[in-house]
Amino acid sequence: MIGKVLVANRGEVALRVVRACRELGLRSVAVYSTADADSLHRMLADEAICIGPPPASGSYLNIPAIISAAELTGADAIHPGYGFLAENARFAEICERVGVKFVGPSSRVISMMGDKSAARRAAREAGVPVTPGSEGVCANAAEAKRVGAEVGYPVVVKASAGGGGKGMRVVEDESRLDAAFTEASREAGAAFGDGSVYIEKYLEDLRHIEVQVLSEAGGKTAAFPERDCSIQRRYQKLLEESPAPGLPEEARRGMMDAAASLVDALGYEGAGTVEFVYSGGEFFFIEMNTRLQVEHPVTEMVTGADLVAEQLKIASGERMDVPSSAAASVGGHAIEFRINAEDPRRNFLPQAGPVEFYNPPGGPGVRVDSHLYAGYKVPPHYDSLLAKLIVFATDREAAIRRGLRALDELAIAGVETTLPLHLAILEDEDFRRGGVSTSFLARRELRNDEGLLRLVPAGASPG
Amino acid sequence: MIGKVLVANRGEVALRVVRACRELGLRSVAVYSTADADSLHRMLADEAICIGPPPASGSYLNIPAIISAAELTGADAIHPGYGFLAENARFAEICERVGVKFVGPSSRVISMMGDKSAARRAAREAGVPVTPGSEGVCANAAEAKRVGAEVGYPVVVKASAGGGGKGMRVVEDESRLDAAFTEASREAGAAFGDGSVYIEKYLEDLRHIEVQVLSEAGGKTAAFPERDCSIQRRYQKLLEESPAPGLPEEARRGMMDAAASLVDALGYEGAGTVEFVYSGGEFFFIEMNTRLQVEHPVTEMVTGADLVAEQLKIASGERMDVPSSAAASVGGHAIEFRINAEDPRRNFLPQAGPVEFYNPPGGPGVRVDSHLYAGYKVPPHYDSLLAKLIVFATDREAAIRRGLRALDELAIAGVETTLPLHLAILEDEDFRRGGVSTSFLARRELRNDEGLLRLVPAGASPG
Amino acid sequence: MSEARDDGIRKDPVGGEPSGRRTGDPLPLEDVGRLVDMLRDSGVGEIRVRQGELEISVKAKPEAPSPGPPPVAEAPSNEAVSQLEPPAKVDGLHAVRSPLVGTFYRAPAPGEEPYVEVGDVVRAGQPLCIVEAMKLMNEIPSDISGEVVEVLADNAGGVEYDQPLFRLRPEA
Amino acid sequence: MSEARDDGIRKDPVGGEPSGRRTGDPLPLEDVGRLVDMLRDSGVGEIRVRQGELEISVKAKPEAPSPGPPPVAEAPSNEAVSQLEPPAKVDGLHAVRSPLVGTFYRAPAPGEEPYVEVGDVVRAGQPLCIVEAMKLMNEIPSDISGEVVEVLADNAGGVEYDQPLFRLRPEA
Repeated sequence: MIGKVLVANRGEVALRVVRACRELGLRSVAVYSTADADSLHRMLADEAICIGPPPASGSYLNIPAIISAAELTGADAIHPGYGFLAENARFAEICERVGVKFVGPSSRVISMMGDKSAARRAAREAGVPVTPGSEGVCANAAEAKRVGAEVGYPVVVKASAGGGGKGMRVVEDESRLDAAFTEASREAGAAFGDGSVYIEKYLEDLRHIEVQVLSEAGGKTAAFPERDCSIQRRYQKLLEESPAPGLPEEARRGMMDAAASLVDALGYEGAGTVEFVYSGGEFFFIEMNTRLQVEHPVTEMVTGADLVAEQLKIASGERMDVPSSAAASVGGHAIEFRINAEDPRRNFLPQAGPVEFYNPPGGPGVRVDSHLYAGYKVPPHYDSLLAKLIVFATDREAAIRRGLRALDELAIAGVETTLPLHLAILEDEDFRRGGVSTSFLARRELRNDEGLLRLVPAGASPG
Repeated sequence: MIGKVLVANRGEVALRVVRACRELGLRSVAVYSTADADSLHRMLADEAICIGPPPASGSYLNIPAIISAAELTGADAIHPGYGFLAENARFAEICERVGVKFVGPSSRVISMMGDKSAARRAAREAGVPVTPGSEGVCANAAEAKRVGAEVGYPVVVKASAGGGGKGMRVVEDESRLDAAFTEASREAGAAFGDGSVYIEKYLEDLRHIEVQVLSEAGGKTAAFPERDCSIQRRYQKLLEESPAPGLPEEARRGMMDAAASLVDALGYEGAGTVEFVYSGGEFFFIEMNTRLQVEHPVTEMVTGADLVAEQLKIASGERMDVPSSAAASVGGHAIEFRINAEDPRRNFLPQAGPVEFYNPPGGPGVRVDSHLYAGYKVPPHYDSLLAKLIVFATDREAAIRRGLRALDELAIAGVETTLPLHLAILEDEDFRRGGVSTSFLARRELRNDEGLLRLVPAGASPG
Repeated sequence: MSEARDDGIRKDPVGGEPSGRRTGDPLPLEDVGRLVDMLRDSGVGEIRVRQGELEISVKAKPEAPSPGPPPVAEAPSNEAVSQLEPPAKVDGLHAVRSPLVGTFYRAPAPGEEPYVEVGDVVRAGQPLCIVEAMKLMNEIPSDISGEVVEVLADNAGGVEYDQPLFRLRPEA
Repeated sequence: MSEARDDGIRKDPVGGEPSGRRTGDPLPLEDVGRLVDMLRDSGVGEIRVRQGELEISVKAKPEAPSPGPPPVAEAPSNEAVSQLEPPAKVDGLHAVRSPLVGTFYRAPAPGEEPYVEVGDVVRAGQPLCIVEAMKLMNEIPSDISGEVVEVLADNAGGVEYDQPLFRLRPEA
């Protein structure tokens, strides 16, 4: 049983956790940097404690400060949200050692899934298909070549400690493997302090499809209907939906079963996401995120589950309130739009400063998760996510229409946002047909069209 | 087929209709008074036209102005919302005559249901139980006495043209009937220009339970699971929920079937609500509202239906998208809180003026229908409804906890609202047990308790 | 819309019988009462109804000129029917605004001369135009005396409530 | 919390072995490196670690006094752990603020004398108190020279980052 939860995060996800705590009757403690003194998560939590200066290294990534805040306030659990310390095995381990419940899996599991080659091995051992490639880390370019010859080109060299595209190289043929191996390894070493790389077959025209799981660690496991997160810009997800348009039922069941098998094999506790690539009717494991994800509301909208409440129940040693294995969809369709403080007209330049006017959309089938309010100042120190708009309707076409309506209502003045990009995506014919690949945005350019943005094929002549 | 809809209303309901139009691909026309020049319904509609000065008589009740606006903008349908002209048979008739589709039933049905004694007769003829009482209007006190003797005292004298408690008198025994009859008749004559009254048995400890219907006028009819609207202050609903706590399944089916029978018998078109009193396991028809209701989102949340979209589809001659007879509940519980610009600490004094800060709640299971924004000026001319907060969760207890959470997040600075009253209601033990009668609020007093409001038994000594 | 002047709708607001009245008929006092109500509720200056030999005209009491135009809010960025509203006073000019929503006519009837032209000097209370709403021809009087400088609305076009119709240079 | 000074956690942030070090062991340069990082990231003035015979102390470079306190936002109406923050300067007084969240101790160790008392005159850089976080004792130096006028935090109580701990009258 836990009674008081420290939320080791900021922004909309901190609010999300504070809301779940309040609804479960748990007390919540917000931590905040001096840049976030006026933030809603501070104002809406039961208690709040300032933990450091604006740079995240001194506040939201400052483990001693967060542990101290938990001790001072008597919090018996810490919810890490996403980002910051959410997948930091050392933080989870320290929580374990000071006797504060870390809301998430064990440090051992976080550590294993954080090592991408170890995660591939674990998936393979659990009978989950993984992209053809090396068994684990490739010791040298010669070993990489052997694997390349085996799986066929193109291949991709990836950092084992990696993520976000760093330490990653696509290799078209063997002649370029030596150089790519060296570069990727050096980049990985610089970025993650670990130069280990591994090789995978490079799949083209793939879709990013992921399965949300919840597990009681040895008890019940639930895998939820999938989310399609193929709309990405530079490996950053922008728009997510559930269910994945046009996905055959067999593939859906396959991914849900695979995710559940992996989770059971790991002795996983809490919420997590098993990510797959889906290409040509086949799916392959790519990695597992051992935390809540930004796009979790999409799953909540189509299944009625409250994933954060379930995380807290599991952490508290209670039984979760979702049907064992595969929660049933309520038969609708949900889409999430990430409204980031980035200017899509100026190469996604990050924005900061006061939000002079804010009108979140309302009405049926609309959910807004945001820490914005009129007068809020967007600090320049953190992630650019300002708001998540999630729409739900009976089918995908209705959800798109509702999305257009809600995006049209949403007004944020003072900073530029990705809102017009979402409108452009919803107007795109390929998107409306559904089932586009992760190269959707890369293959298009943004064109200004009388104040609105339009997507046009990359390299097209000005319209 | 309709293509452009004039919304003959303001505030949150005008927004509701504008949203539905946009999602259906219909163009919308807002009409507004000069007091509403800065209103969201004006800003979010496709077109907007100023129809008159602030007093409703010159603008939102100004039939020539609204019809002219429809003609000028080429609107081929008018949605009346609720209030104002929504149950004005003459307005519906004028729409019929100028060839603009009135979104609602025929003027004949509006007229019949507007005459309470005629409505009772229609219900009885459709086999719907009505409260024991006179067959129709009572010609004189002698006839009233005959009915009183038949059904037993107490009885209530009601205005046939009435509503909102005007021209209504509860009579404890026959000796007081003469005076009450005369007073009620005079009051009704003054208020409605029609002194006709009728007699009903007065039921105590009753609950107000109503059934939402949708009908294609001769085609399919759907009756939805009931709403419990027993939390009222002076006959004004304040909080509504669905399903009704503790209602036996038999009573639910009975009311739904009765509502469907009446609607079929009337040849009803569009959305409407059949209102019942429920007392001692029995239910009786009281009246029918021939329009959309303020509390319609409660039904939308538990069934997934979009009632306004269905209204527009029916008006357009399309088939509605809900299962015939009794749409199934998705098995959750929804509660609506009406946030009115009234000060519960000063006898519900109406409030007007600028809203300096506004923070609508967000997160899972929360819907807000409101025309508020930070900086909006609440005009003194109209209804006090500022926002409807609707929460949805898997069961009533979870919905109440979510309601407490969301009400706590909702911030409106500048005008006092009924928000603290809702918090007090949710903390009330009887309310939490569920199934309270319409006298719930009348039997309680509001007590200030360190800035918060509490409900205490009426006449209790100061705590 | 003006070609449909004698359809069924026209009589509804005035409640009269459809066909020709004669001199000996009782006076339609109920109709007059309704017109009086409508005039009061709508804030217009005058309502005139002609039907066969019947003609009813109801005019508002001349009021003291209002101290200023009602406040005009910033126009939001939607496609309103009306043009952007110019400020009420520019260079000392005065705007005469429409007291109702309807169709703007510069002349009493098709083919007739406009009530006023640019350059005309008008007296307060003198009719400037008609705004038709639901087949009722509402004569709009000038609320000041002065010279007509500009006609702001298009003949036979729609006008909103409170929309400026004319610009006048007030009498010195 | 201070009684748990030698549990397992204490060594984690410095990465040392659990048991007694001796003079002949190689210098724990990695630990020192981590403390340097910690000092820099946390903004504290000094970190001292004692473990058996090992003692590491890391101090920040003396800085020019900061031009002013960081802006303090209006306190929202929630139950914060801290007291309402008094303005940084009242009557020309200067507030020394906590550079980290932790537990405030006025003395170097239980039973010892407080670092300073009201009325003491201190030099810039002189330790005023300890703020303990995760079993690390962080000495907080005064950032100005002056007289201690008030102690604002309770001994052995929690303090937030940036919370005022002392009020000093700056040296003239």
